[in-house]
Amino acid sequence: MKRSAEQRNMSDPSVFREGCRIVEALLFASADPLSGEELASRLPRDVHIADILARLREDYADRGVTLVEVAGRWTFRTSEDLSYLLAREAQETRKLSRAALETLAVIAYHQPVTRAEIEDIRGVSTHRGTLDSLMETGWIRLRGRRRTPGRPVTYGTTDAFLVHFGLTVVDDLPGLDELKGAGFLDGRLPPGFSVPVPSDDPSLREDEDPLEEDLFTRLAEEKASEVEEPLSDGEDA
Amino acid sequence: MKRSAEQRNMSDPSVFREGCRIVEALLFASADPLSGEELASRLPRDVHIADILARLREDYADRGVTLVEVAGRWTFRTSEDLSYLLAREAQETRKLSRAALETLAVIAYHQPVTRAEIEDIRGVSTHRGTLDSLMETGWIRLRGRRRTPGRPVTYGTTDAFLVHFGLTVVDDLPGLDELKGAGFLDGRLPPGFSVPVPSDDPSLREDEDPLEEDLFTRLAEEKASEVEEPLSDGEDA
Amino acid sequence: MRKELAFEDPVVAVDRGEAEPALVVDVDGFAGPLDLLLELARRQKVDLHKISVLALAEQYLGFIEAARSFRLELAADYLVMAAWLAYLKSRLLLPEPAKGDEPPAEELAQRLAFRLRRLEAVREAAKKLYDRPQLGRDVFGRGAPEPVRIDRKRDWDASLYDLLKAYAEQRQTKALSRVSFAKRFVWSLAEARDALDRLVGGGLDWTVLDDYLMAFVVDPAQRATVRASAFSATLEMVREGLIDLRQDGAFTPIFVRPRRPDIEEGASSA
Repeated sequence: MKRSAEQRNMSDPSVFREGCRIVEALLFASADPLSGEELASRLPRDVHIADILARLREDYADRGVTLVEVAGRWTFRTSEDLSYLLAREAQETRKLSRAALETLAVIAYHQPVTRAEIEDIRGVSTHRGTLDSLMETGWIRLRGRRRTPGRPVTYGTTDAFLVHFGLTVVDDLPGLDELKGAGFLDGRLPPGFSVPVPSDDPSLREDEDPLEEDLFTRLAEEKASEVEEPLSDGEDA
Repeated sequence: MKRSAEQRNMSDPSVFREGCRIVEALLFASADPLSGEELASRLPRDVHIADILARLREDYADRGVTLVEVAGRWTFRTSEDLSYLLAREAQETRKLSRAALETLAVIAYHQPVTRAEIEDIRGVSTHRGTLDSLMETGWIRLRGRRRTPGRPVTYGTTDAFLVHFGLTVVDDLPGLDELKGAGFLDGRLPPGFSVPVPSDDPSLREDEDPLEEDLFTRLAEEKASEVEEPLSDGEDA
Repeated sequence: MRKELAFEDPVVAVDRGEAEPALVVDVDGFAGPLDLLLELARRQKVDLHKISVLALAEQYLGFIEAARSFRLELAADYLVMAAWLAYLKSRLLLPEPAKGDEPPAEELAQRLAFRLRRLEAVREAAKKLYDRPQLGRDVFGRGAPEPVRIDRKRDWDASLYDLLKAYAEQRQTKALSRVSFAKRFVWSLAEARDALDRLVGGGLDWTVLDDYLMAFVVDPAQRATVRASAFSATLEMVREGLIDLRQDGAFTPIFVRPRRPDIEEGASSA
């Protein structure tokens, strides 16, 4: 692979170098991560973007900024080990409450997941404010509706979530294998039937229906009916 | 100088390298350029910021981004030769308004022509915006000034006009018979109706004076007086 | 939980001394009954897989009892859990009924243990997620991204056809709008009288007035003025006793004939 990459690009090393400079410039200048396709569209035709990205990754491996892949796109980030120095640059990020963080984790690992399922896992009813504040971060989204009685809304994570936590894909979630192995990703008991994995694939699952066009009406309805919602009793009904 | 810098920092090359990484990360993450002092305050004491900046400048000299000093502060910038990457051309196709199209046609056939003459031919007053938008197309230009009271500006077409409409010369515009033949004009024309043979000869006509160098003043004057301009009543006076 | 639920001694469970058997709990610190159960389970200091659900249920019920003795109001979900655990406890202590509709008590206990393990695992995952280098906290993007400048290039859409059409149409419209007032033709009463006098002189019998007049009409557009003037003239001539007029009904042709003394009676009878 490495040899073939070199072979591919050996034809004209100066073209490859120029390609590296172009990608470097684009990634430095962009406020958002860029996909391989976006980058490739600005390159000479005979230069392979994958080779360039590999080369840049290597070039920057030991530097103060590194090339990382997040949400399937590429971007430069300050090196992790320097975070102690840059803490001063940190903008005042809103600190998520413990409940919100836990809810976010449940959504990330169990997506697509309904509010009732979140509550079953956490053993506590979810305050509307918790989901609202998560929606506000832009890290979670409404996916669709579960095809079960009541047609509850399903939640999932967004690309912004992956970008924020520096994840390439949702499969890279830390500790995912342990959770999977223990059968904890299967919301329904008993464990061991099937081992679902979280998926933020935008296409709906078999048991998901699309959200109505008039989502706002539905959300308003939901909000209005929320008071009557029975509190989770901490045990599966 | 170089040797002394090396000597100064040779004591611990890893400290120097770490200094480089720190400065790199700080400059990358900062929203504004940083001064040498600001950078130095984040460095281990025995590392000289000037040496680090010199080293980074060298490291990035041939890359897609370069370290530059602006107003005594340091920042990374896209390398000048790659600045084209940061410009994207957005093609926007607009339809010329009916009034603009008619005005353009009158200018093309009757050039050099003044605004009052255009209005006389069209039988309606011409909005300033119409001429402005035509100027924007690059298809018409100010030729000179008619040697008549008020010394009005004369308009004519440009080479860009010919290029856009696929004409070799402006006399390629069809004459009366051709317009009739092609069905643009029908038989109901009063005797004496004529279509001029257009000419965009850049040399001024006998009754044209060159535009003043200080065109902007004149244009401003024209714009100011425009309100008083009598509206053509659509009937020959 | 609410503020009024706080125990007098707000010591968090983790601060508890190793040997201290007393249940000192800051209710405020718990996120629901499952969380409380998880904390109680941790105190059994055994692997969650080997946890004694019975002991756990007893501890939980003890906690609820203690809370009640302090006359604390407990949120409904804590009480529901308490009720369920009391039921589970009794099921676990009693011999299993031979055949029941309900799942065996052991299975219920295992489900609870599973939920506790799952909650703990999710919490660990949440912590791992939180500990990841986060953007804006641990790692940073370009502080001064250089925006892509968009050069809007306007492309004006106009074809030669549009241009010629626009030119020809406006020139033609303008050319035709130069109207000249054509002189209006009026057949005067005098002219009508002359024409009708010729009719009388001709000595014809009943004649349709319109047919007769048409001989004098050059242009169909003149028909109205000819008819109007002629009719006025005939009325005048009837008054003078020169002609007779006759019409058999509305909109039917008007007949006219010279009046002659010899047929006067016939005419008056008509």
